[in-house]
Amino acid sequence: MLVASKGVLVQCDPSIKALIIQIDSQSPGIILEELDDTHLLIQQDKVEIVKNELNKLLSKNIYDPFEDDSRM
Amino acid sequence: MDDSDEEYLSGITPSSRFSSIVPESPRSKEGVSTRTRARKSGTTDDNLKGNNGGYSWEDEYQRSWDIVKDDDQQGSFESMVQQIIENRKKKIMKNPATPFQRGIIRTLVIVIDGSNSMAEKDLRPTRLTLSLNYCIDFIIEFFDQNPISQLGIVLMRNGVAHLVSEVSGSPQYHIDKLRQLKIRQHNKFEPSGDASLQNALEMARALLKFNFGTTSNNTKNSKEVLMIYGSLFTSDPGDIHKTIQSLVKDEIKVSIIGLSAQVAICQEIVNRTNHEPKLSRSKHYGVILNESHFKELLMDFVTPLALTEKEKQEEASLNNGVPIIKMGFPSKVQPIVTSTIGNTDFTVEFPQLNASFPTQGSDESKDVVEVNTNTTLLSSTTIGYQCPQCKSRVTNLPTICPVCGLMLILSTHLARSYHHLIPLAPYKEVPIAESYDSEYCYGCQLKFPRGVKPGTHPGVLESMTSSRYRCFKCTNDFCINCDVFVHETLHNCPGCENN
Amino acid sequence: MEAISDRLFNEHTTDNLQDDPSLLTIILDVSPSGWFKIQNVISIQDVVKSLIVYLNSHLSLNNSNQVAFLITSPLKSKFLYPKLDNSNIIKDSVSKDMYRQFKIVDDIILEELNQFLNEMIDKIENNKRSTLTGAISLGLTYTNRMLTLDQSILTTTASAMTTTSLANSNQNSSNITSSSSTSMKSRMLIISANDDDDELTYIPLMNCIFAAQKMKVSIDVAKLGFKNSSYLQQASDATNGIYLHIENPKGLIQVLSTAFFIEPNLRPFIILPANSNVNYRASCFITGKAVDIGYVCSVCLCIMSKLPEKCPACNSEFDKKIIEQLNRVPQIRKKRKLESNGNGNNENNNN
Amino acid sequence: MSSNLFKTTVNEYLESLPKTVQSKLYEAPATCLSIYRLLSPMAKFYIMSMIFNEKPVNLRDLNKWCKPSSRKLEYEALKRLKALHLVEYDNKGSHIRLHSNFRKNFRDCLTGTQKPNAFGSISLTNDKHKVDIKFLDKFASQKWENILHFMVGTESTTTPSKSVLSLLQLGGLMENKNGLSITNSGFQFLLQDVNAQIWTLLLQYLNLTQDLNMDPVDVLNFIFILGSLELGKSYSVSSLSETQRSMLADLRDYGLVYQRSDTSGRFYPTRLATTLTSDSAGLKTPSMAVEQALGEEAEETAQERNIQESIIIETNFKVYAYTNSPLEIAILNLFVHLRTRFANMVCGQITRESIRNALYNGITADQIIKFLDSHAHPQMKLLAKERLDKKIEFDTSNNINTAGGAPQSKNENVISQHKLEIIPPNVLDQIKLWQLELDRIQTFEGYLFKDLANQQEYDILSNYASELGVLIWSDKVKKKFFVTKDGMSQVADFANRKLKR
Repeated sequence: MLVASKGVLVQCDPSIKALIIQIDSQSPGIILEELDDTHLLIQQDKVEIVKNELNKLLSKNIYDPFEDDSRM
Repeated sequence: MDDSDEEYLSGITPSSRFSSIVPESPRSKEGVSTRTRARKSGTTDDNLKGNNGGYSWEDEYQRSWDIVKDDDQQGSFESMVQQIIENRKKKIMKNPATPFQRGIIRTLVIVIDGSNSMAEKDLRPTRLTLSLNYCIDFIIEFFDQNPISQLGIVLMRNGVAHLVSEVSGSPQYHIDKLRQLKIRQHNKFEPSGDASLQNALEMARALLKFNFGTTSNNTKNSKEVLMIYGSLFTSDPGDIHKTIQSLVKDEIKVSIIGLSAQVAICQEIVNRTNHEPKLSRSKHYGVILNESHFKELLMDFVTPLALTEKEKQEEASLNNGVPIIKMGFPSKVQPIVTSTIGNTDFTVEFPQLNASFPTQGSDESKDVVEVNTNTTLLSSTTIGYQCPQCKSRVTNLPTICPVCGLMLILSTHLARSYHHLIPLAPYKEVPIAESYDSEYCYGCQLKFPRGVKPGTHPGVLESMTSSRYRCFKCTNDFCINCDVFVHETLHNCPGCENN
Repeated sequence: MEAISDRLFNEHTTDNLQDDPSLLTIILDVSPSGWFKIQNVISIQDVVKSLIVYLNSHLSLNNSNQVAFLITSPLKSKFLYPKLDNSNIIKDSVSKDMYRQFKIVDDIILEELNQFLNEMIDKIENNKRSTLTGAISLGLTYTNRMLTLDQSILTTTASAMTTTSLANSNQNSSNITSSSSTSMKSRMLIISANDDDDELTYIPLMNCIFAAQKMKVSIDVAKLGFKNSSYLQQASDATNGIYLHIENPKGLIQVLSTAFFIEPNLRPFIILPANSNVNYRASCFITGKAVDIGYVCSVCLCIMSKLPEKCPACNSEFDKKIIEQLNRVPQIRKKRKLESNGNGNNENNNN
Repeated sequence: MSSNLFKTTVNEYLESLPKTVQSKLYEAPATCLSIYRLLSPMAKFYIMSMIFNEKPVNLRDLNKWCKPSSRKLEYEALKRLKALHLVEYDNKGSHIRLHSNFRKNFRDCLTGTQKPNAFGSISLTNDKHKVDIKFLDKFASQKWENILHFMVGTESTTTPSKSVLSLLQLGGLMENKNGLSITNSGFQFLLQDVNAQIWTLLLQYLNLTQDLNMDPVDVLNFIFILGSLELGKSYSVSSLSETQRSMLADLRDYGLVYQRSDTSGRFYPTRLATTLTSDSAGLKTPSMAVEQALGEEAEETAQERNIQESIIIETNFKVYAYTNSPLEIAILNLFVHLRTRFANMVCGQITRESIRNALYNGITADQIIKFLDSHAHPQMKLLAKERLDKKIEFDTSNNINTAGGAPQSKNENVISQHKLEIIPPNVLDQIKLWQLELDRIQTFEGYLFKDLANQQEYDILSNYASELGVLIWSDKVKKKFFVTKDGMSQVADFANRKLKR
């Protein structure tokens, strides 16, 4: 029987997908379905949470070459 | 290789690598006698000399933008640029106005070097990639100018010759093959091994003999080989001079573009097959200076070769005249009919015969380039053409009707070369004057600049050129842009057409 | 390796269609003979009325849309719009009742057309060939200027700076489009009632077709009158244009505003009215008649309907053997009959 | 890009109007013309094909025009037309026809048979105090800039009129804490091009008119008429309605029209007004070509433009701006990390953080790039131009055939390659990269279809969805696909119809 389930499709590269899975493992109930390497289906109301978490994770390892420079 | 640099251009001097395979013959003895440097610079290398009397490579390198001297920058810089642009456009147009007699049905085999030397990166990204790219451009251009000619491609690799594409008249087929080759140039068909001139030429000869022409024993059409050669030597299984002999016998003309340095055997092949004096530097053999020169040399082969004097005489003496071909001009039919019955659209597809890419019996050489069997050509938008003689349908033109053997061609194909037949006379620049008769360009209605008194406004564009170019047949004035457009693209004078 | 020099971002990644301005060139063939034949059906006046509305609708599509209007007759071809010296007309055409952009164009065209027709009545001679190719050539040179040259000026010379800033001499956040990639598109519409195909000059027409092909200008053809014109059919077919033979031109405006209203940027998305059967006939160099099986000189590729001794274009003599071969009439029927009887004739045929 | 932006906002506004208001709008030919111009090419084509057709058109006939691959365009065009109530469906939904008012008026507009003065009436008498285009341009820019300067709080700007102030507040561009101050969306506003800015304000103005008991139809009509007027001509006030007359004063405050005094019987539209409905101002419009033919005076105006083009960007992301205008500095501060300030210049650095901040504030990379492009120092432009000239020169000498014989596909490339690159390409790319970095994930709301019975079912449904352009993701093997929220109902309907059989 045909089923249409509501959700938000997330398109991202595999590395980001791995991060989202990590986020999901810490606070479960975000991911509804893993579709393929670059697509995920997630809960509609969790999108913002994912984005925020992702930003936190990503900015942990950013090197800013101008940082030292600007202190002069 | 142990010769000094200056010597590499001398026509016949055998390089040490070649001496092993060039047998002693009267010719090469002559070559020895020309070895003295004094003699050489007196004869062959005169045209290499630059303005200062020295060799051109001793001159300071002139960049195109260095020519602009911005001594007084305000305003005149722009007019200078303008003038340079105009000059360039004038240079572009060098269409000969006298009708040439050309052997227009050409059969050409392109031989591409795929040996080790083609992996060199002196041409970006590599010699082979660039050659393939240029070849694709060349093929488009070639069929544009030579609509009913045919072409085949051979690759020299690992000492043998591979067939890339059969001799055929469909540009798309060749381009597809070259693209496939390009895609696989890093895994399966990376440049490797040595090049063999003999093998390649023999294969080209076989292709030309087998595929030649549509009417039998017709000797007046041109058979050509165009070779892009990056190596400096050849490793052949037999005597290459025998191959040259048979090429001459079969009246196959070979042209070579060298990518690294001039090679004696190439010069010899070219001179012998084109019936040129033994020591002369022929225009059929060019060694590239840079990428743009490469392209220039390649594109020179697009225009049909003019018949040599000797051939013209032969023709006159033989008195059997030129062949004439019977051709059909098919009408286009749309085999798809969409009809609406009730609520659903039906698409009716009529069965059709696909007579494209005739391979003329020979197998596709699958080891070199794989054939894409999944022909997307046959999508629902396929159009067909109907042979006017037997009403059978084909999908690709030009081709030979598979049923009645009539050569089928679109009239637009033939007409592509008509501007060679009736070249348009060049326009002449109107001399600078104080006032002119014409105020607007006849073609594009552009307003011409007004005339100025000579000498009164130095540095202004108006005092350098009148910007008017006149057709002497209809005495209408055109602007430079229309002049270029009319001669390069349109090949019609709008003024003359209106009378 | 090759991709290394490519820019990371391309401006036009979106595949949705753009609303680029376009140039419409209309060529109206007023050759008297053709219009005379269909005088009971429609007159030039009626067609021009429709065309004017058609022009207006083209102008209404986009503020920057352009039109050009050419007229062709056996006498000569001429630009009606743009008119070279139009200052006096513009100054006094202050109109109360019409959008001014339309008004200017319409007024100029009507005035010039009347003038031209009057001129033509005086000077018309018989036996002159159509100058349609001249009109197409003119249209193409004009198109060339609008399409490529104005654009290249925009990028190469300093005038680019001034012309673009003209548009928005507003200072602060000015330069709405200084180097924007808006580009003109162009198409051409030929309206002809001329039934006689052979009046067209073949080679120049072919040259025009190729030029249009290269410039990606579609040539649309609205053919009035009684017969299809195979050359004009070829022209539109080769340039991805639309060819319609309008036998009943009463509702011309409806046809113009649907089938001939497909802008160049819409063409990839719309099913064009089909040219189901195009006759790619060529013109014989000797007789000027259209042929579908002909003989072609292998030196210069000129097409002939009969077999002469010498090529009419390049003057080279033909191979007599081949001429002989071609002149022979196939006798296949006979051969089959004879096969049962004997094989005397059979040998002959096989030679 | 920007033109599309204002088109969509205007379109959205028009769509949101109630049907009665819309049909009243269609009574003015000028409005019909302007609305028509704002539509997508496909929609324009459909309208044109119906305008001279007396009978309703079968929807199926319209469908036939469209290639199956471009169903999406058709779907969008018809959706828009429906939202604007430009087309009406009959009861069965199988036939379609144009809104009768629109059809009549637009047709009149094309054939030139509409009632007089639909496009404003030029005053025929000579003006004693005639003003030229130069003056109008100056007037318009002075007025408009005053507003912008006020927004960033430049000293010594005269406070704009009350109506402007309330408009700015209403639009959320400025807020009244203690004294007016600019908001984030205000900064965004500053980065837009003039046309978009004016439309933003005008749309706010339209909202305001409803409170002032002005007829929005009248107001909109007048705005659209302004867009079709001609620069440098004077128009008489007498033909305007009461509402429109009262608008004149406001429009004067924005610099859209010039009127010598409140009681003057004539007004001049400025360039701000006449370009309202045109998008590609870069190309010569017919009327501009006419101007050029009439005299080269326009060129002088171009010369006179003052030097607010003052920004230099180096390849190492350093920015120098020769300006002391608070407006520019404030804008720069949005996305540049400013370091030092001198009497006549500021310098700063573009950093990841500074760009990210701007992006967080809703400014897009394109806006930043556009701003830098248009404010680049003349020296930078000169350099860019020279580089381009050299490149073209080189390319042409490279390939002699570009003038004519080149194959078609290549011509396009050549044109697109030759573009003026004012900002160093590495900076440009980096800014775009930084924007991309922010959206490493793309999200789409919608529905996942799964557990389809068989391959055929999957094929039918997913093909239908992709034709509509609502299919985002599909997997043939797993037999699942994802459609957008908008397309859900359509696909579900289709599924019900197809699968019930």
